[in-house]
Amino acid sequence: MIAQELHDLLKTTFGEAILEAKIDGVLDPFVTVAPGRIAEIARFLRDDDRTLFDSLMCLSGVDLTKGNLAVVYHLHSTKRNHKFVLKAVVPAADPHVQSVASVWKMADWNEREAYDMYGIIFDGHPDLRRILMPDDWEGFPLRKDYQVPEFYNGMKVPY
Amino acid sequence: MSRYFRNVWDGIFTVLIGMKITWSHLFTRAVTRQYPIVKAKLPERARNRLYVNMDDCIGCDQCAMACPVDCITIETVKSTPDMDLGLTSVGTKKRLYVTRFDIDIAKCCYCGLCVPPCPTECITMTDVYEFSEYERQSLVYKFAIMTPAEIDAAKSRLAAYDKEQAAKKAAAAAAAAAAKAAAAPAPQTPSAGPAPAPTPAAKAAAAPAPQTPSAGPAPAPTPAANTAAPAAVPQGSTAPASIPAPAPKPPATDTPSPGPQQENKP
Amino acid sequence: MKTFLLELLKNEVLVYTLMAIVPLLWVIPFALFAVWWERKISAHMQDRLGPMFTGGWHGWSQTIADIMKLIQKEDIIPTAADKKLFMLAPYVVFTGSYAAYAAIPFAASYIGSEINIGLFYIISISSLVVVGLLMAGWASNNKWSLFGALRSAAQIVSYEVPVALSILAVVMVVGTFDLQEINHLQTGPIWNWLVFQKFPLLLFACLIYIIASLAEVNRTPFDLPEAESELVGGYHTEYGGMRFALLFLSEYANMFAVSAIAVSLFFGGWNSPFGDFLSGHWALDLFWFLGKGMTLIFVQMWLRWTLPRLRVDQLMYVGWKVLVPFSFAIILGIGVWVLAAGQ
Amino acid sequence: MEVTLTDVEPGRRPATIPGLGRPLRAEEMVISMGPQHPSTHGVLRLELVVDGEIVVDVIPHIGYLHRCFEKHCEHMTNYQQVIPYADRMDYVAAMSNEFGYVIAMEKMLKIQVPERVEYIRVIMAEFSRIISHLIAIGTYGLDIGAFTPFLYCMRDREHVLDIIEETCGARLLYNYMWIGGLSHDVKPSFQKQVREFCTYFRPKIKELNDLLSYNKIFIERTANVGVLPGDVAINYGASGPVLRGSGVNWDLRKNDPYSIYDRFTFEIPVGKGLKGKVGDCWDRYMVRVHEMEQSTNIIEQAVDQLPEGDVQSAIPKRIRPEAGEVYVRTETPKGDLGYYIVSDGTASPFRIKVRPPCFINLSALPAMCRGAMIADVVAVLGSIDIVLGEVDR
Repeated sequence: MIAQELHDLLKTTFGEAILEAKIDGVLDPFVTVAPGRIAEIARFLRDDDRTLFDSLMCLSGVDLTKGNLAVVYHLHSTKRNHKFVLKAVVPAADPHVQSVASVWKMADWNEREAYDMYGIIFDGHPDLRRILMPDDWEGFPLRKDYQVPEFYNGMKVPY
Repeated sequence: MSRYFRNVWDGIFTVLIGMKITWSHLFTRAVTRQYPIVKAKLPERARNRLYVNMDDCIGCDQCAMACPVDCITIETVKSTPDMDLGLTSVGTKKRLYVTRFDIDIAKCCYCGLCVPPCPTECITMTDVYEFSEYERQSLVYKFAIMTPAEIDAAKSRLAAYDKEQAAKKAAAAAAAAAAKAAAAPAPQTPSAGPAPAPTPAAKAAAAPAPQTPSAGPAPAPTPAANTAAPAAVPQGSTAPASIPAPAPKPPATDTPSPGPQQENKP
Repeated sequence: MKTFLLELLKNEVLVYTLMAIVPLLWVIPFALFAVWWERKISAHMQDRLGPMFTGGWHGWSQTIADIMKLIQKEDIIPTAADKKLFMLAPYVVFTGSYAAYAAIPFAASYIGSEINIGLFYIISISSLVVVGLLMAGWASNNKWSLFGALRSAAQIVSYEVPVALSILAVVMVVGTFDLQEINHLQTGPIWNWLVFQKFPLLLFACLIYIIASLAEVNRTPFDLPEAESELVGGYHTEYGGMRFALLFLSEYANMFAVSAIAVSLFFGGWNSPFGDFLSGHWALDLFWFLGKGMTLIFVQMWLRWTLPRLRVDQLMYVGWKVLVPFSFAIILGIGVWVLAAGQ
Repeated sequence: MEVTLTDVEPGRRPATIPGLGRPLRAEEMVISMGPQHPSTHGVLRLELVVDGEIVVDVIPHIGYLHRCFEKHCEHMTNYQQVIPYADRMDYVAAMSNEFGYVIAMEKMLKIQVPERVEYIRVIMAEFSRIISHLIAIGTYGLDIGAFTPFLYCMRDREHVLDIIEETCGARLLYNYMWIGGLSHDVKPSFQKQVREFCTYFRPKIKELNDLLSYNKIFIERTANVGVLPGDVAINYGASGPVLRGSGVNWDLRKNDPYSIYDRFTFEIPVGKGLKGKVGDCWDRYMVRVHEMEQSTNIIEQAVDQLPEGDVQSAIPKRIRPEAGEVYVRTETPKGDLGYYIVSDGTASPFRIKVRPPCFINLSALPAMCRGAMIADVVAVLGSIDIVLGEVDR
């Protein structure tokens, strides 16, 4: 299935949850969806016989600057052998995205990583803790406005 | 039951096969190299300690910009038109005094990215790999060969020259000239007088400035020399911007292995 | 030797003390040599060279340097450890393995204690090692050590059964527990050795004994108590310096002890393999005995550098479901044979 | 009936274990495996909730080797400088990391690289597959308790490292593949050396099989241990030998060919459950052994077809991609390595996200270990073949 068909399918199924699509003129076509309905869409994409996106290749957080964060889902189907990209854009002030860890187990650690680095809160995640940074680290390091702290637990950070 | 005996037999049999292999290896030649005694010959492209041939360095800062870990620090002072700094071995005219060329080899990641951008091929990776030190500071290699006295002289000359130029320009009072003067980052030293004479200590420290890193790490500059330099040098890195920056040449197909690196071997 | 010394010194306590020290003169140099030897064997099996510098020729004094270092090290006892047990454990372990030497006949003229139940004594006394290992593991107050200690307790207790059963097979043939007597019975050419008697039953008994004894001394493939890739160091994780050296020493002492028993039981003890040729003198006896023992130790090392390690349930499987039934079968076979031969 | 600590010691409320989601039962114990442990392959910490020798749950803690790769990338002054950092992710197969990155950047910049570059890259990537698998297999033997195969593997690995060192001057962290080309052309003796290696290497695989792979004890330790069924593996996003060991025939070199992999004939080994269930540790291990053979085949074919040409003609003078994003994945020895690169049109990267295969394969560890024994955790962990440099980045 090509990106246009996928987009049309999503548009007919989910209507207003599909916010924006960039199909032409980019290397990887993507569709922006409502962050509150991503789990539903993900489950549909995984289970529907036409799409069968059984594998989530990559889940990345991105700081779009201008007060927005994004979660990018690179989907892939090992049975149909096609790819697709979903994006969910959330405001940095209150970043809430639905978790897709129940759809793809792969999302479990990647969502934790996105939470760790960007502070995006994945609603419904079974165990949302920091994963790479220490548990008591302050701030979310990959945000563009992040300031490296002077001290961490009394240790000087920039060596 | 037959599976049980088959398992027991498999267990014994595969153990015997393994024992046969290890037994045969008892009599094969060991591959160990007795390292400190026997040293392997490194290939000619080996990327180890960095070496800078200061005779060829034009202070263009290309290597420092290419470095992903910022381990190279270069400071330069512009030369005045009346001074001839000579040519590099590839025929480029030198226009800058390189007052400081430090490589913190402890930070270096030996990626070799600094080598290809060099227009005069003066920075190279050598095959010297044993250079541990007791002091972390000794791993900061100082390649600049100018003595503090020479640096001060160069600075004062430049200051005098700038003053002269400024005076000329002021005399002409042309708007265009003024704009030009603003563009050139002339050192804004308030006291353009002769710089203080270097202390004997600084002289002694700077005298054995190493031509080659193998001669031991350069002694750390004495505080006198150290404080004198930043006070007078405005912004080392802004200087190269005013000279015509050499276009980055395409990377060489082979790491150049010039003669000097042979001398580096301890 | 005992009578000779008694005549010389006229003091029984002194004589027994001297007799007890004699094996130590062998055990300590042996442990030092065996560690070096193991390194060299493993290195050459792995296409390496092993220690090459210390002492000059092939690093012969590497282990001496190591032991010097271990002796000089600070005696560290973890704060949370049970101090008394922690300090005592290595000595208990060493006592257990060293006590077995009392009944091992090194030569026709030397045996520490000429008791007629020597084999029985060795089987019982070597169980004392388990107590020491449990003490070490428990007192370290470290979960990994505890795992190692429990594993070793389970392992040694289980593998004593096949060891005892295979020894029993020998005892059924020779009819005595006295090791010196068993050695005397094997005098003569190589086919007089017990391993070739009642062929092939005692050969299998010998195999079972060697396999089970590997487990008793915690060697690969049964080195679970100190499995370094799982349990870090097992029961000796927390030990360092002199105490660690003692644990290490007793491990090698144990290795030789089980090999010595195997030599006495199956391979003719101090007898020369050529019948009367090259035998008769105590030095030759000693040479043959130690030589055979070292050969068996080489086999242990060879196995160690060849094989992976079993899992704990598989270890129990091998012990209880393979070795024990087989040794029962051997005992049955020997019983039938003896009965049929009408002896 | 569940007995919690509250029942045993009144007045002491049991703490819920983070990651486990419940307090410990009375018969359970938490044992910390790592960060300093011989067989966690680096600074990985596993909290094992054990009931005797039985592992009830595994809680991995990572991040001890976090080196802020993604943050560093955003601070680079140009895209070329990312490569030395990418090398340091999966440091036992650094060429593969570079390969994925340069392919992604070339896709973004729309550069067509010369044929010779493609061939040399493929040879190097397959070499890195061999050296990575040699480490994986050797250390796996070490985890199981066999020391000797490890040193045989290291010995064979040296031969590859020597060839690579001759070519690019470094043994571990190469910085060899550049955007649009290579840092050096290969030496004239390269083809001969590679062929010699291939003839040397094949018998060594057989010896390894005799010594380790088909050893009964090894089979007992690995077969039927840590079984990961194929559909679960896909759901976990597992890739590489972990996925193929579960019987899923999925290899990007065949299924989504990049570079010039479609020009070579080779097979994709998959786990067949010869010694136990499909997807057990032995299958994963054996997939690696067979992959080394296949890589040797690819290298031989590539060396035979190696065209002449310049390896640096396509290197751009200045790397400044248009604003946009690209996601490229390649098949590294550990699995699918993905690079998600976002550019804002400047010379420094806006965002580089790596999809680290080890990180994702490791997340399936608890599922594989529940109900196994402590020794099995070591076996499963070794069969996943993680490199902490990549897990933590």
